[in-house]
Amino acid sequence: MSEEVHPFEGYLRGGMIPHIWCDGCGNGIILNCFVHAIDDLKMDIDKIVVVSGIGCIGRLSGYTNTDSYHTTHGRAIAFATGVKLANSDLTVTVISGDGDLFAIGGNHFIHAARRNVDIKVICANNFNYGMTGGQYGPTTPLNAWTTTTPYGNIEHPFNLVHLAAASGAVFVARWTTLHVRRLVESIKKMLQKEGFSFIEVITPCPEIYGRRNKMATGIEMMNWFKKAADIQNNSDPAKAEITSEKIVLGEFIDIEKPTYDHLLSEMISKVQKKMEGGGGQG
Amino acid sequence: MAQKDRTVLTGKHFMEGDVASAEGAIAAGCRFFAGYPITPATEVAERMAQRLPEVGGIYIQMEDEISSMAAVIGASYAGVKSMTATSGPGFSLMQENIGLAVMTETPCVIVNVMRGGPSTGQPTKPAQQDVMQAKWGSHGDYEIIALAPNSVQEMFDLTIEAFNLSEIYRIPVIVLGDEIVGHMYERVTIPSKEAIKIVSRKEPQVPPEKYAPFKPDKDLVPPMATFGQGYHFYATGLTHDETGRPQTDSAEEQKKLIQRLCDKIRKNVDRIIKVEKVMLEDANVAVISYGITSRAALSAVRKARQEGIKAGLLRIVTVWPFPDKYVAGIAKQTRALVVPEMNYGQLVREVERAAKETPVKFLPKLGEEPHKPVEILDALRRVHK
Amino acid sequence: MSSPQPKPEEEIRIGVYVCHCGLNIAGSVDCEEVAKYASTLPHVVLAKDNRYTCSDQGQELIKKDIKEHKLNRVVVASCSPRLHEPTFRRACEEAGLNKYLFEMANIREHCSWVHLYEKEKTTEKAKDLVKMAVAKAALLQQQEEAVVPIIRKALVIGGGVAGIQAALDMADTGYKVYLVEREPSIGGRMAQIDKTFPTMDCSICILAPKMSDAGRHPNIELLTNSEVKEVKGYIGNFKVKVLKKPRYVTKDCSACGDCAKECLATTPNEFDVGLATRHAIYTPFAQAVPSTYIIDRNICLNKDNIITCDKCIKACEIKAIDFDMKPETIELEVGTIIVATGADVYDPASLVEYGYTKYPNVITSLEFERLINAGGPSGGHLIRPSDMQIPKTVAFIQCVGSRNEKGGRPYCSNVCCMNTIKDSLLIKEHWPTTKIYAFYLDIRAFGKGFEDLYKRAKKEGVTFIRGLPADIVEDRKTHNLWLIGENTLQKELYKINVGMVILSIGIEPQKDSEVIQRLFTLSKTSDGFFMEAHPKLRPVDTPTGGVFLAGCAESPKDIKDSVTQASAAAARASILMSQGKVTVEAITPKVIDEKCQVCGLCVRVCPFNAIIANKEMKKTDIIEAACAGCGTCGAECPYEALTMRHFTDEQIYAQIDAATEEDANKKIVAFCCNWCSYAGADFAGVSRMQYPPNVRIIRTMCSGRVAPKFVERAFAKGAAAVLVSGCHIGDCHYINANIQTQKRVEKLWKKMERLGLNKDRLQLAWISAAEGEKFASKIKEMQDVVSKVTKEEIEKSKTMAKEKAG
Amino acid sequence: MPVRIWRKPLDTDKVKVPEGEVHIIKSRCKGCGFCIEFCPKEMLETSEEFNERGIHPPKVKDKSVCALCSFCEAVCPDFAIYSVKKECKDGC
Repeated sequence: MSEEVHPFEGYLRGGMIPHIWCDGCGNGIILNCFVHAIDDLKMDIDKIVVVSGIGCIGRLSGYTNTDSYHTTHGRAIAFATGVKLANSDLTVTVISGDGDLFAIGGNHFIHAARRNVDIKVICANNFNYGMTGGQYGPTTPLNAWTTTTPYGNIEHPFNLVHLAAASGAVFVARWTTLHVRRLVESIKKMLQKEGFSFIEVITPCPEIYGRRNKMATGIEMMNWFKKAADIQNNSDPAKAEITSEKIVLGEFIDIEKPTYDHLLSEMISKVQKKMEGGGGQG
Repeated sequence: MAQKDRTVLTGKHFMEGDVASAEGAIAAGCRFFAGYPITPATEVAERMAQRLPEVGGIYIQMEDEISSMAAVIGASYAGVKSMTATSGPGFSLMQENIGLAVMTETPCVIVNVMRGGPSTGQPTKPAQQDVMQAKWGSHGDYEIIALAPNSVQEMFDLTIEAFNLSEIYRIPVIVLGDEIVGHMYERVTIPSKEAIKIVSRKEPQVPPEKYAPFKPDKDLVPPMATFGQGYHFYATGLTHDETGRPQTDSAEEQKKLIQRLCDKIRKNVDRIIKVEKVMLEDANVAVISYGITSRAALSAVRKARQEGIKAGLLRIVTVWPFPDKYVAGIAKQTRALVVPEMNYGQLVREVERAAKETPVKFLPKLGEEPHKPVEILDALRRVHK
Repeated sequence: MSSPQPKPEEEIRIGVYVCHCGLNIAGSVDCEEVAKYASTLPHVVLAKDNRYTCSDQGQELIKKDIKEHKLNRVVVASCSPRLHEPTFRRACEEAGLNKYLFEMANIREHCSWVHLYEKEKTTEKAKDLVKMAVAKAALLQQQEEAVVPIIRKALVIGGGVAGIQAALDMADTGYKVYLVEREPSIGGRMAQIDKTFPTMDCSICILAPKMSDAGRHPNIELLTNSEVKEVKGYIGNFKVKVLKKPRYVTKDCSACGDCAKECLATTPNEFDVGLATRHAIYTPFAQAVPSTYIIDRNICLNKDNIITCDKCIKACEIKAIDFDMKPETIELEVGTIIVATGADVYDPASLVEYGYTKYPNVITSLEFERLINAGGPSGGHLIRPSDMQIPKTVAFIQCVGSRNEKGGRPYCSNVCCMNTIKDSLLIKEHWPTTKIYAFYLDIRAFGKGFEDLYKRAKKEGVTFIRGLPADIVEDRKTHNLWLIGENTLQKELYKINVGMVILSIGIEPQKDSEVIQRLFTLSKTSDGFFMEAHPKLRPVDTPTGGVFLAGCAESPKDIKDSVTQASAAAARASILMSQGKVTVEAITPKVIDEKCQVCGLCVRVCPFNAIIANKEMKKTDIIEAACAGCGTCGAECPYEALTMRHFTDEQIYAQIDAATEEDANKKIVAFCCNWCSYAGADFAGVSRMQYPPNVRIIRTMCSGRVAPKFVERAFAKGAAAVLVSGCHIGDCHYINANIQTQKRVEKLWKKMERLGLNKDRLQLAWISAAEGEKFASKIKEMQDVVSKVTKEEIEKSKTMAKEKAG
Repeated sequence: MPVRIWRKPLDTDKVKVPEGEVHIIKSRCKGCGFCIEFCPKEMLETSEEFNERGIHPPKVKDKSVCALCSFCEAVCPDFAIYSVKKECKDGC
């Protein structure tokens, strides 16, 4: 066959593919879905900024042919906040991992959600720290095996969608890398929505997490997603459990709330109006 | 009625150092401030919170100093001159992202109103204990620029200077104030807008497809594109080549990048460094000082002259990069040097290094008040014999 | 709540009326003698016989006597109480006598009609029956009926033309109607048909407006793609669970069809009987109501919860597609229910001689409807599937799956003759030169305008040949068909070659009709269609109060009859709802607190959860409205603490005693439940099935009422045999009360074995209302037992009652 | 309406469902096998050949028909497979 050109080639940074991710890893699917959504919406790629933190998925910002920034560990949301406030025309997306966003970066997540800064956060949840070789993290299931839980995990994991909802996110969804169509639709919703939006994507990490937990291949992990998936749109995220038998998926929250950016510019214009007619010096 | 321009409050003011610094920032074109309350720098944030909206700028109080520094970098990449202000503990938290700013060559300003440390130390007491941290605080090899104001007026002037330098060299610039200059009230003269020199970062002169975000010009500084302009560029804290692509294995690229990041400062020291020379022409003893200490040093030198001692003062304004050349020069012509610092010996090491054989008398000061002129005078008398 | 009982000292004054019913009774019963005999019975103050007691004069006479002779009990010996009890009860009430003080002796269905040829025995039996009635009457007490409110909402099951009509009628009357249809659209079979006979107007053209009316009606809530899963409650107060299966397309769907254009999966379209293709996302037909599309997940590429293909989602501008839709169970509260679940068509593949599915050019009449329909797969061209050519000659074959014992469908499907006549005229209309044969057994053109249509067909040159083909052989090359058979008029063989054969397939009950049957405790005819409460006088009622029938679910019928029946059912339901309340027969139990030990046995056997045993309060309570009066609790109670009103132990004992007073050793005492076996016995009478006259039937509402002690009483009195009879298991009109009957009879059998008694003397038979035959033969069969019973056995069994049950 | 459906619909030839054509960028494939595992038409299988990274990329089974759902394209982590509408010859 002649030179094959993938339809999404234009959305990928030249010379960066193949990416660094393992075979069976779902990060590439998340990247695929993300550009898929942008393509569906025919968005102005110039106005899209992709920010990522540290970890396997952190490399994603390098693969999208957008303005991208690869920040320090856990700080992607804080950086993105600066970008978005400095130029509200930009669509600022943070795509990072569960450890990056919810362990070292947890504080930034809840505060950005609380402020309702208009940034879009996609979390690739692979249940462990992949890049460093598979240590347990804030989403590692109880009793799961990782290099730092050689006797099984004794920490309770976060329910990310519940955390996001409780922190004030206006759009909250959870899918897996197998539910790509729904994921793309949710990303599209998120990209068009104003306010702090969050999508958790459960993604297979067979090399690092799976093989230690009786799922040595991506296919095995994807089939687990298939078997366990229980789609409950608009249900209570507090009840959105993740167990070996059941993974509750869906769009849980979709509400309207004035964004920080909006209130900020309102405040600024109010102040400036007051300034007309001149206030005293400093 | 047309809106009064509130960007530069031209005129004479009696104001606090922190406030002056804020005014300097706004005059310099800073339109983004992200910070976290901390004594004795809080007043900078308070002033910014009040003033930025007036000039269409953005003030945001973040959840900590880590995120403050991150947001400042983000805003800068979005094309807005940005800063934060803090003190010791917060400055420590910022170090990692200061390193990121260095690595991604991000113009931004950090005002560090120094207080007594280590740890929580003495929040309301002055100190000069972060001088070395300013240079070496973040991990890895890098150069940085730090300025030390010694008056409220300089809190204004040097903050502007800091922004200009950061824009020219794409590097974070630190204003090393201290609790005294920060909280002291003095008269400040704010010149007319026109009289204030403002510099902005170089923009790319090539179309997006030709743009390499980290490809330097002759001055070793790469032009900086802004998010949203269609350049689709990528910046990473990883070692990267001129196109911004990660180069995590290539020794070649590591060498190339780190050398340039340092050389763009080292090769421009003459353009960057500022010092103040007082009665040095015939001096055979000299005080080398910076920040608030230099005010006591100056009166000590004057008194010494009255006593017939040929004393002079080299006041360091640009703490980093360190003005080796000037110190070495003074060292050659003098018998001894006196270095008063509000710490237990930091910048004095740099002085000793530069002074070679010339003896250096160090005057430490911890807690309580800053040096009294007489303490420095005594030192001059002693080294003069 | 029953009003003050007649004071004990009050003298009981019974009037007896023996009806001749023309010669229906008088033909084989000496009514005069029966009346004379009656006058000798205790408490009887007058006994008369007259020609038609049910006539106005007859009723007037009763009223007059009640007043003049101060009658406080009335017994009429005539037909089945299932027929005229209401009539006489009304008469009594008009004369100021509580209707529960009236009793009937069924000397027609159970006597004169079934023993036509042995007048003395018949007369003797009639006397016995009157004696039993009088005995019971003496113990009757007046009752007040409880009033149950009726929810003014109706449920219609089935969205065919019958269901639609019924729903519209009730909705227009002002009642909220839930119309449940299991298919994605309402319309039913009529929507598939091209033209209707005899008027030949376009079927969908006249149906579509009704469909959209039903869809738009403010009082009608359409529940398509839905099935009734559970029914609880009773007349006026049904609680119904409906399972609404997901369409995967929301109501927002504008039916633009863009999705189907993109859809990648296809399958033959059921609506066109597989002659056309549809996509996985589709609307069954152009006029479908609701017009909302639906996704067939069986062929859709998206399995489980994974959306592999999102073509339709992308194609849908208004975002109406939702693969996450889940089945929902909707709970309805309705007062009345109309069952219009329709029928299936016969699958002729089983009649191998006709070669359906073997020969391409043999089609069914349903396929024909789609082919001849302008909107159909062939654009209205009657083409042969083999070569898409219009046939020069066609043959219709009638009674395919009807009137055919071999095919297991003995009945006439009612519409096929006229349908074929209609179809033949349609062909003639489009292709006049076509040669048409119609092979039939009999042409049944009984309806209004039918005969004219038949004549027209003959005039148009359609050849009607009596005698169905014995075999069809295909010409391999041309795919033409040879029909071989005998013309039974000419008494000669025929071998005719045609281009196409149309099998006029019959109508059969829905394959899963027993689901509905169970849900509503309906009964079925032997043909498998639902049975009406009375074939003539209550043709749309079912034995279950508040539930009515319409359309082909009741029997094969054409559109006109379906619509007529639907309107009738709607009217019957509306009457209940307009009254807003219904009185429940005062046949519910009363608790005698002194005797009740609150053991809870009654609670366990009650099919309606209508009893609450409150151990703390030491009290058992009956929920009157929920109780249907089966009496199985009364039969179960070991302490005789429950009195079944109007069917008290004493009253039944009295009937047993009266029945066994003379020649007990030759008699069969039969306990028959009101709904099935008593009606079955009536049916035997109506069909004049003869059986031995020595059976004495005692009517109970349910066989569950038959307490072992009744059986033992009958034996104690020397009865030769006892028959306990009720509805088939699963058909019980009291859900499952007859399960208790079975247990009790089995206990009795064990006991009889222990006592060395011949078990055959006690028999248990499940006899439906349609099984008159079965009833008759049962009695014949038991007659042999009776003839063999010895004196000793009789004596031995008299002790049975004294023995404790095992 | 459970009526026996057995004939080939008369419009079978008229109703054209688009046919897909799968393209595989072998060099990019890392062999996760998702496309093979989750193709609703089960029309893909591992090939015999190796790509430069020593992986057997997928290939289309003989005579199998792509429904053009393009799920393989959507679920591929490596942008190594995509499907396009097959250009149909007989001017359909």
